[in-house]
Amino acid sequence: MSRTTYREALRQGLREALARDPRVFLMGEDVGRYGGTYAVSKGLLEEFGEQRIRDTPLSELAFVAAGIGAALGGLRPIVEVMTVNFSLLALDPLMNTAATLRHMSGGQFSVPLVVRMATGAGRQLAAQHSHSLEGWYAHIPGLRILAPATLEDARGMLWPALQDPDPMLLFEHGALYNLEGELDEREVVDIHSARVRRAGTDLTLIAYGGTLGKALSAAEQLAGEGISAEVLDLRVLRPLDDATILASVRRTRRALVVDEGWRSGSLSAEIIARIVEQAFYDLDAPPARVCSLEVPIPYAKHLEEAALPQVPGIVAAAKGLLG
Amino acid sequence: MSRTTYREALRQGLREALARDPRVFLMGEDVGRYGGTYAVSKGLLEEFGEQRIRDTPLSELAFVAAGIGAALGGLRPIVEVMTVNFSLLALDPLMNTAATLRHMSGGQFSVPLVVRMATGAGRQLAAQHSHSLEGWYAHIPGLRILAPATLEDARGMLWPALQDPDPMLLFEHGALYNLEGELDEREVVDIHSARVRRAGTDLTLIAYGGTLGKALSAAEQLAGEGISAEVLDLRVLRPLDDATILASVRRTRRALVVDEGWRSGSLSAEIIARIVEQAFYDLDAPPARVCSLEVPIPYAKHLEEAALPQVPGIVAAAKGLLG
Amino acid sequence: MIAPVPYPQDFALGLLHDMLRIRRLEERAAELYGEGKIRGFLHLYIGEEAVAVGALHALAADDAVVATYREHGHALLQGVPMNAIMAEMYGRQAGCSHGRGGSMHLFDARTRFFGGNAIVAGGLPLAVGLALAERMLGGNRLTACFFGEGALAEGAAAESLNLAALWQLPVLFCCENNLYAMGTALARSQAQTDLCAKVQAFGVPARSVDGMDVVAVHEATRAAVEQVHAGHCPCFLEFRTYRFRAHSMFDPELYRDKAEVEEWKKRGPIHSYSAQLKAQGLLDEPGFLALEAEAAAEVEAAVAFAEAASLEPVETLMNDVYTPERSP
Amino acid sequence: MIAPVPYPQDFALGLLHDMLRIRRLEERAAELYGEGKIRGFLHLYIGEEAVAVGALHALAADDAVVATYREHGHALLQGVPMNAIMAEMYGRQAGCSHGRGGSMHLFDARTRFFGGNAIVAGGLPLAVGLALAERMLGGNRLTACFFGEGALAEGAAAESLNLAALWQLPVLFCCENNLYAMGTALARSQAQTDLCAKVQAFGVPARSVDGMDVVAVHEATRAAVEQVHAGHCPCFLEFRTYRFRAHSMFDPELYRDKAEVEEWKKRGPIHSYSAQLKAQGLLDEPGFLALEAEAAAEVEAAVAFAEAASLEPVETLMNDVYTPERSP
Ligand SMILES: Cc1ncc(C[n+]2csc(CCOP(=O)(O)OP(=O)(O)O)c2C)c(N)n1
Ligand SMILES: Cc1ncc(C[n+]2csc(CCOP(=O)(O)OP(=O)(O)O)c2C)c(N)n1
Ligand SMILES: [Mg+2]
Ligand SMILES: [Mg+2]
Repeated sequence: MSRTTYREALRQGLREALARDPRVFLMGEDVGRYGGTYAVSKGLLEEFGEQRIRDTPLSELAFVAAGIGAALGGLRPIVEVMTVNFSLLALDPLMNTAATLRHMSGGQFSVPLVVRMATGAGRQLAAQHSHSLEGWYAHIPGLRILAPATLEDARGMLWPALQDPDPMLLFEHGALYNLEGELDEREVVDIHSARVRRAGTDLTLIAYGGTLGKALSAAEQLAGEGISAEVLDLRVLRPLDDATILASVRRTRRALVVDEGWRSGSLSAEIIARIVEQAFYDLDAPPARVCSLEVPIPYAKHLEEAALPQVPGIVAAAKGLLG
Repeated sequence: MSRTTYREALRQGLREALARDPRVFLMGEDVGRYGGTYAVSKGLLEEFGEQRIRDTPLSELAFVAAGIGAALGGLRPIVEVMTVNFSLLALDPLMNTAATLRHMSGGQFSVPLVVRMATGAGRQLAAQHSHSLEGWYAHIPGLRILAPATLEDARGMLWPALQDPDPMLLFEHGALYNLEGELDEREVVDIHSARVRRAGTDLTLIAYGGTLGKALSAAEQLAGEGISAEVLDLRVLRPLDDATILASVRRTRRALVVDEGWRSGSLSAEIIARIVEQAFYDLDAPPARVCSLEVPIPYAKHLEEAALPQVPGIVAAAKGLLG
Repeated sequence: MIAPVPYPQDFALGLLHDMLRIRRLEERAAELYGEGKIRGFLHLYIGEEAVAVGALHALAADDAVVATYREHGHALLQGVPMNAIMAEMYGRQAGCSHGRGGSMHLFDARTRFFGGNAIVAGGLPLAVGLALAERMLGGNRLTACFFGEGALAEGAAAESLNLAALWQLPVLFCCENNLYAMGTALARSQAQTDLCAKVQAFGVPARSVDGMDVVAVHEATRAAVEQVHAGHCPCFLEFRTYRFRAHSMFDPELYRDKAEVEEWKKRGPIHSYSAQLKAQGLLDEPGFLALEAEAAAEVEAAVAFAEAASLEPVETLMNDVYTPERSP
Repeated sequence: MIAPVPYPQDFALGLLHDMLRIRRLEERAAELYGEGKIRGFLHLYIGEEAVAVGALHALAADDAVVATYREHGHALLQGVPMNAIMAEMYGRQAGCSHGRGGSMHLFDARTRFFGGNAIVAGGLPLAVGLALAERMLGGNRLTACFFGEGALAEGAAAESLNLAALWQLPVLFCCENNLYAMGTALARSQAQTDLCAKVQAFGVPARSVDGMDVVAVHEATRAAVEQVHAGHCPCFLEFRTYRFRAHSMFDPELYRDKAEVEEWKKRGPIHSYSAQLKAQGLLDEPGFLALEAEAAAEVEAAVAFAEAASLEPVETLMNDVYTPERSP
């Protein structure tokens, strides 16, 4: 165990991957000389040199697509798209090439690419810098989507992601970079399963990434009121770990999804649909969700807070499910 | 009533709008000299001239964003993105500007823009030309999403869309262009409501765009087996017309969504979630869905057919709901 | 050696005063950021004031302006009241975007200030569209679009330059080449560092200007405006400038030498222009201090205004995602 | 007047034969499309054969190739068996993409043929990445990327040219300028119609070549390949060519004159090259007919192969969305 932050855990994961496999390199805007917009890659340029810590021009489409090409050419690229907001510029190569190439080539070409990006709101960055689109990306077959919410996952998801032959999007929640805690170095991190982060019996709170902490706080508060909430961390948004989700919901018979995505068409809808499809008759109440309001995230603090899932809202929704 | 095709009905809608409002113009790749990739705009260049039927370079991002600018500047642009597959190149201006501008400017700027695009599979165009992303776009607050499935809507949705001050995406299903039938010129077309296209009592088939015809065929077949299926045409994918959807489902107590989007995270999930949230205790069975398989759409005919929702699958799922 | 300032005293001092207004506004904003009154991202224009001031004084009042996240100066010069700008950074209802936009998203319909865009290069195609509308509607107003040199690596910029040239649209592309895009120096991001050469190859007339010299900026922009009007074409100006501060409030500035910054500061636009005015006898020290005091007073009034301004009620949060229907 | 073909007879006839193979393959494909055996989009290269043939014969066997949806010729010349190409267009399991790709998505890992890309300009940044990998892994193979002149209006192209020049990557950009992007003539889509001038401004050496002359194409490509290797830089070639057929099988060709097409057909690459060979005594009519017959026979064999080939079982549909896990 060692005291560290989410940011440092991410950096540790990067450093380990770069040290372990010479085919691994990191490229993106300002990953090198600037030290990473969120300081995740700080120091890596000095340690690994400019071939492997590669600053790119402002050209999201081209450097993401070049990452695909580099993966085809035998490297193991980690492409940093500064934030998910700018990844919209690279959606064509992500969906039309990375996600399709293996299938449309009849299985000839895999794309072992990892794309990292910051996601989420909560820092008053306003409408163009606050999207939570990881659940939306989870719609795309051919991609795998990861959302580390803990220090262990921040450090440990990268290496298995690089071992996987298929394209992987790794979403780091911007509000978590300063999260501090004890990192358990022995924890074995997989990139397939959801995890129960707190056991409970009365309902299941399903969260991931930026909402896990809020769900855990809500569970704590509910416990104070005699309600035992289980908290599930999805970790992997595509493919979803149905088995773990359903096992929990079948046990608690009630589910509340906490999702920072805009409500309509968010991942929460998919999870509710799956629960209903597979466990309708085990439910004591309709599954519910707490999501972001359907509004471009505003700058003003009080408005931003009102737009995002918050602990009181989760607590209230949980009680609503039970009462 | 007059005999026509979906393509011609679309063209009629365009012609009427261009004739009625001098601020309206059409721009996009090959809308002019070529006559439109799918011949929708054929003849309009000759009729309205090259200022108003404007061929663009291959620059999806810029001409969609220029459409936004032109709307701000006082015009009523209709931008044709040849197919939804290429609209991925324009996602940044669509989500980061068109959808956000009004809210983030504190209500100062509306974006009266209509973006038309062909969507869907079924013509052996393979992985990069077969996306059905209209349901995915419906996640984005600030946009309105239309999916005409009938001749009346093909002709009639454009004008109210142009009257609306907010950005509107209009998805034309590629497999419908040759659809032939009688166009009822008196039908009043709104862009707010879902419509019951066939009344029924045993279950509700919820469809839109390219899946409406399949749902109607399935209903026909089910009728032959003594099952009365109501068929709902969503028409507007954002905002969804909850009232009409729920009224039907509350009546039939069973719902099956037929959605050409990839299953996970498709619009079908959102509809199921809403039904469950609002009518859980009125249901006699868990809502179900028939979607596209989660695979990049393959070229070979038998594989493509297997990947898409088809009538037998709808019929079987409907019976599953009842049995 | 230095050519004399070719303007009447009023106008000449007005340029200085406007540079001071931007400078003071932003220095105060930086302080307020430290105090937690302003949040989110805050990008300062300090060092680059001659560009916005010289350029915007060459535009007509009803020309449209499209800017970036580093746009306090452009908003101010386009006529957005300082009170509304400060209130916006405070997230207040009286802000020019009702507190919904913040520093990166200043908007003002009245003065045709179209933002405030936090997507690098996002403004260029928007400006093309505004100019297209103007052309098609038979108007004569141009659209000025400001962006950094880093933006020229984006595909959006290339597509926009081509469209503007192809359709011969009245766009004035104003590139603020401050040598860095965050921490990435121009030579590390673009193989072609001669930006005018790059842009000319798209068919857009281009000229490079000393962006630290407000007179040079103003003269070049006036000429470019004329060219846009007379030639019915777009025009591109590269303003060579430098930002004295960090990219944003989070930037540790690891990527450049303090010495380089100091070297550029010697050429500070306010400093050198006021020296020029003094040498010419158009300004004396008391006059300078009076202008400074006036700017400072305006800023303090704006702070007071923002402090007193109320918050947008939370109930209005969902307003304006869509345009409210007009009552019939 | 015409310079003599500077090659030994074998090689000289090989070029002709390869052009004939592409021509026959595609003429037959068009027929099969009419019969409904081939479906989806089918883009013919007829008229442009000198480009793929001349260029690909200048590459090393292990150089990588990235192409477009108009790529039958490139696939064939890179060494993809005609049988596998035809079977792919038939949607059969024996197709080079197991019938999943069709005409627009020919792929072949063995010959480093990276497709077959139906997104205009989508291949350019992919090629940049392949070249980056090659450079970083210390290899010496180059990546040739084919695309049309229309693609140069895409932001993706601009970004890719810049990246390749900035990082000095071994990419050979091969622009097939056939004057039209679907129905849009170059001058209606790009303000700068001198493509080499545009590209050079990005810092990429560029040269324009008569794409109807297989010898000119071959020589220019050889020189460019040398430049890429020696100069450790990308290179751009503009091949001026023309497509004799419609853009795709749906194109009514409203946008160009029949007369223009006829004019270009007079310069047909097979026609003029075989005349040249005959004038030089390297070919006689029986020899020409024999080559034609050989190509026709290869095509007929491919058709027979495709007709006999089986369909991919529907049960495998979901395979290869993800890579199957290796058994340990
Ligand atoms: C599309 C996009 N990519 C990345 C960013 C993050 N970012 C904000 S400003 C900036 C640097 C832009 O540099 P430049 O265009 O030179 O303008 P400057 O900030 O120097 O004025 C970057 C990378 C962004 N906002 N948008
Ligand atoms: C991004 C994108 N936009 C539009 C299309 C539709 N489209 C296919 S080919 C083509 C024309 C391309 O012209 P050019 O690059 O000159 O190549 P050519 O077909 O002439 O060989 C268009 C517009 C597409 N496939 N991809
Ligand atoms: Mg800069
Ligand atoms: Mg072409």
